[in-house]
Amino acid sequence: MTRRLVYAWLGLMLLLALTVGSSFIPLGVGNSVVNLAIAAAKAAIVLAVFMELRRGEPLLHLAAAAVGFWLLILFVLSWIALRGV
Amino acid sequence: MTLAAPDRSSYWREGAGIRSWLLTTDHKRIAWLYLTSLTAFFFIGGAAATLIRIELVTPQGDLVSDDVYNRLFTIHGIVMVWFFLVPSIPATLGNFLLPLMLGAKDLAFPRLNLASWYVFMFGSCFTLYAIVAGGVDTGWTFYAPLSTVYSNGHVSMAAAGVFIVGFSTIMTGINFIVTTHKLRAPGQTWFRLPIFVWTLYATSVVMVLATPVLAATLLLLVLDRIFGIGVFDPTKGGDPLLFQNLFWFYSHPAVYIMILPGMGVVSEVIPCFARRPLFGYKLVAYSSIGIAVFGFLVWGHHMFVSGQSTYAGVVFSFLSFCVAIPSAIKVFNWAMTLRKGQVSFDTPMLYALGFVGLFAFGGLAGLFLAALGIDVDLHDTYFVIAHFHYIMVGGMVTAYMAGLHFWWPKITGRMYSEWLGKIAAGLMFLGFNLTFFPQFILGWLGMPRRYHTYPPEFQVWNVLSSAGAVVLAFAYAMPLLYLTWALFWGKRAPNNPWEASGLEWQTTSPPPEHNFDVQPVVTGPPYQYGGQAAEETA
Amino acid sequence: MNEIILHPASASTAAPGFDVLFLALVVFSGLVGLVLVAMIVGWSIKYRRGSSADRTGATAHGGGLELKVVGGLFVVAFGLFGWGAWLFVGRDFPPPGAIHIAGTAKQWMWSFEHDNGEKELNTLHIPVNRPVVVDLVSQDVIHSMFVPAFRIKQDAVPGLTTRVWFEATQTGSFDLFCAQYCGTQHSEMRGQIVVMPQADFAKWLSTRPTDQSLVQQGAALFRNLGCSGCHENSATVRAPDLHGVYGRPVALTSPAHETVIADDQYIRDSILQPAKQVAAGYDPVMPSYDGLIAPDDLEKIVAYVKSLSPGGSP
Amino acid sequence: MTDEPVSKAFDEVGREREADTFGMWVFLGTEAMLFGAVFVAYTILRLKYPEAFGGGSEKLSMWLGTLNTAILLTSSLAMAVAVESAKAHALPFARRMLWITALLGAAFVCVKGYEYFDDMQKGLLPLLGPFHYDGPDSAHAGLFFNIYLMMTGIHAVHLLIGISLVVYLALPIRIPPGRQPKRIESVGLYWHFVDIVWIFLFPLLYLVHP
Repeated sequence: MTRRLVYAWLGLMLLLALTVGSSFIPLGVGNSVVNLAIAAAKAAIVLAVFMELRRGEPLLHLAAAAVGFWLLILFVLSWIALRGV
Repeated sequence: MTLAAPDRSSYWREGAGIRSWLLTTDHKRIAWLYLTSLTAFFFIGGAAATLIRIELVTPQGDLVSDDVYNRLFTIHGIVMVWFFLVPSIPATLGNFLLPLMLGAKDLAFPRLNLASWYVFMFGSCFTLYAIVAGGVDTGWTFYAPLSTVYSNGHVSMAAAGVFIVGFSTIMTGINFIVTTHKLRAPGQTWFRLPIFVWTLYATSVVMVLATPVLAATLLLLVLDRIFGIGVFDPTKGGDPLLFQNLFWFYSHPAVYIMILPGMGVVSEVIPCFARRPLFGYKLVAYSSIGIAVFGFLVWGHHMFVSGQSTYAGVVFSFLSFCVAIPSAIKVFNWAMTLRKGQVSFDTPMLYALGFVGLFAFGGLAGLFLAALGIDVDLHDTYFVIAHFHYIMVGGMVTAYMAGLHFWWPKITGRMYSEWLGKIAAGLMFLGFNLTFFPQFILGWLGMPRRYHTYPPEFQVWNVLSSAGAVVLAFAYAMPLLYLTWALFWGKRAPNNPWEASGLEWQTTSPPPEHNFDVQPVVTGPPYQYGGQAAEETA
Repeated sequence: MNEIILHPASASTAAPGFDVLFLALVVFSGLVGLVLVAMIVGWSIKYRRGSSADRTGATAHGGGLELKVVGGLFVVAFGLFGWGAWLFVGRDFPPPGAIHIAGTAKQWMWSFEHDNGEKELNTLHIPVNRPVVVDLVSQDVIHSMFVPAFRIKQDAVPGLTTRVWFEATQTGSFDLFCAQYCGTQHSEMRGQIVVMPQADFAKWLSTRPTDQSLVQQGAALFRNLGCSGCHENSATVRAPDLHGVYGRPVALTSPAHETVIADDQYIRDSILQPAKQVAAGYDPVMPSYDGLIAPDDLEKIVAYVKSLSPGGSP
Repeated sequence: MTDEPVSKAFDEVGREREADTFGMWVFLGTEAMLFGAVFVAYTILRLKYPEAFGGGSEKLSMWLGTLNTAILLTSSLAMAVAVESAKAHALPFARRMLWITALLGAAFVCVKGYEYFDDMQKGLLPLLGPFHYDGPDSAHAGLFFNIYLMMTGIHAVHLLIGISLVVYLALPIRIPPGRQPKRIESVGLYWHFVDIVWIFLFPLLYLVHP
């Protein structure tokens, strides 16, 4: 059982190295996109493996998805509201 | 006349003395704790409102000074929004009835429930002290940079207090969501739940997802005010519109926190007194969830003229029109429920019918403010004040009264006096309309809100409104008196005085500490009124 | 009781457009409201308990009836949305040849500056039938320029320049309100928009001394330092009204039973040491401004106070 | 394993355990919205002043940030192992892993404290000391460092709460064994959440390129 956790941890460390490594390559706005994508991947690993969301009951999946959707609302509509300013 | 205590076995008799009340984890007693504190806050907010209305009888400011007037409407705003409207139905009727309606023994987290009351009491008393003694005059909206730089009242303490009260709302929200998912009676599928449970669930979803944003906003406000981090301070590069954006992201869903439970109460009362199943039950259930979701998309309509881009204005105006659809469906279905029924006009029904009418008018006024071209003129005028009071007072408080009267026999085991109830309901309806309809006209004429003095040509409408406020104040005092009287000396109530359907009516009035002697089982859809039961697929 | 107004003045090009949409909304919500009340009251009475009305065929679900009805209502509603949005978008396109005014909002006063540098406090003179663009800036908190008669409103946000345009179609004087709560004297932050025939406006603009006279600067200081808070129709603080006081005898309570002529020195002393000569019938609550006012500012205030009396300063 | 539920609302313990886990996830949802709002403030102001944020981010020591991220990810591993072993009723081993988690958390806080001190020395934190900054758009760079301090500060407070919870569970006090795995699992969920917040904080504060 702990083997699965260690693999997840290795994956996280790899992604961390990837993030830091990618910051040396000048990609302009691409850097931020890469950073966020890697961060989302790390968060997904922690959620699925460490927090056992994968083996949790469907209700937990619904809850996690709902929070994700509401954060999306918060960011997208705040951007629409304030970008003109 | 001895004080005839309610019968032996009910939750009243579980323990005697203050300790048993202050340390209880019984959801019914916690509902009582909330009921007493909320009633106190309602009359504190009401007193502030009465002073404001008396001041506005004359165009000059001759009752109180500018400063005191600004503090009065700040107290009225903060106390009414956060210490009465947001918690009122969920924390009192919701706490008492949710376990009963689900056939459960108690909420999922009883200790968390008691903790939420203590957090509420500490936060609200702390805030009340801060705004009264500290002279907070920023209004309940705390707009930056007035609140962060220019106001000299104890804004940080008030913001910290509201921050604490926010956690009480979050705790109640978590408790209700988990209870609705995990503690339903055997056979009680989602579409056999009463609409009151649906609306409490939708309210809890909004509570849980919106209140943390208020907590973050108030935290940023305090950090900006005390340490000057400059997030909202334009001189340091911050953006006052950012504050408005984050504040209204919470505050518009908050108004749906306030109105949804009222819709739930009315969805229980009208079928019972019309002896008809609720018309289009499934659609009313879906529209409750629809309101909870859509409520989060529309907050930009508070910022149409505040420097927000025109593009954003058009987007939010469109979404604000869409959010009216679920509410319109509900109003239509409440009216259709009356058709071909056996309508009786007990006090709860009078309040419920009043709710449907006044809430509909409030909602239609909302369409005015959602239309961009109109909001440019009517924003921040008394038209807005009339709009949200029609929904909060005409809708929410009326539904609160309907719920209190409808479930009073179940909660206390006593009947209230029916004719006094009818008088109070009629007086409230008249007083309310006399108070707030003239404000629609004042807003149209262009009187801005939060004005201590105003040009003389607005005086006649203000005098009408103030007269209405006196009638309303008297109408609110009546239930306080006759319900308290009924608590001790009212006629004994049978288990189901209204022959209503719903699990809460299958136990004794008042219910025993463990709610049900035999675990109720649900076999069919709710609202088993009238001959022909609502088919499962309704 | 002052005269009652039953409908807002309609004095700008935007007003008629607003009024028609407002009327459309009133008619729409009035009809919907009436139908709803009719349904509620009608069915409640017709189907009251024990009445003999026919109740066969009652169903609990309308098979989407409510969707159809509400859907139909919302086709109309979205039309109103479009109409409102079309009016709103017009705010971004002021007609050509507009006069530009720099509007500044600060705690509790409006100041407008014309192209030629002419500054006005709390009043704005504009020509009729010519578009006016006001670029709004705030020096402290959020204010909002609201002229009901023109149906315009625009927040003045600190750190941001916002813009509002209007074209007056009637001459006369119209109320200017601050609509966004901005602190203690939010309700006193009012002014007047004076709409003049184009010829008069041109004459008015040219004859004004371009630089602000002593009296006007004094007036601004009189307000900024809070003198107006007490000396102008304030509610709770009883303070002598300064109109017409200059040059006339003033009875004192301390030193008792003395009367002095309100000359320049009396005004100057009243500002720096108010407790020395207290006017009869008033308690000595006025704070001393000694050390708070620069000498030249003091002269401006004295000039302003004198200007409040006939024959005072020019 | 005691099998009667804690609160009288539940009849069987399985149902109650589901409720506790679901309640914890809903609570973490509220925390996510709280941090979400703070991140919105960060995003809006970064879009407004990209140079200030870019310049300020370069001044922060990326390697300390990377080290801290590694520490926190490892502490999450330790916590996850503690939860697994507690469920497998190996409580002594679970307690040891809890101590490791707490120590790693403390290490994170120490590195963070040192970093604050170092930044203050370099005059980068206007709130804590004189502000010397020569990068682009220095007018708004102070805002970036204030936001940096505010966001990492809120995260550090949540981390300290997490550490005290872990230490409380690691102490061999008499919690009825039946409920121990449940408690450790809940604190574990909270710990992983605080880790996820840092996962997003690290790139947004340390790796900003205009």
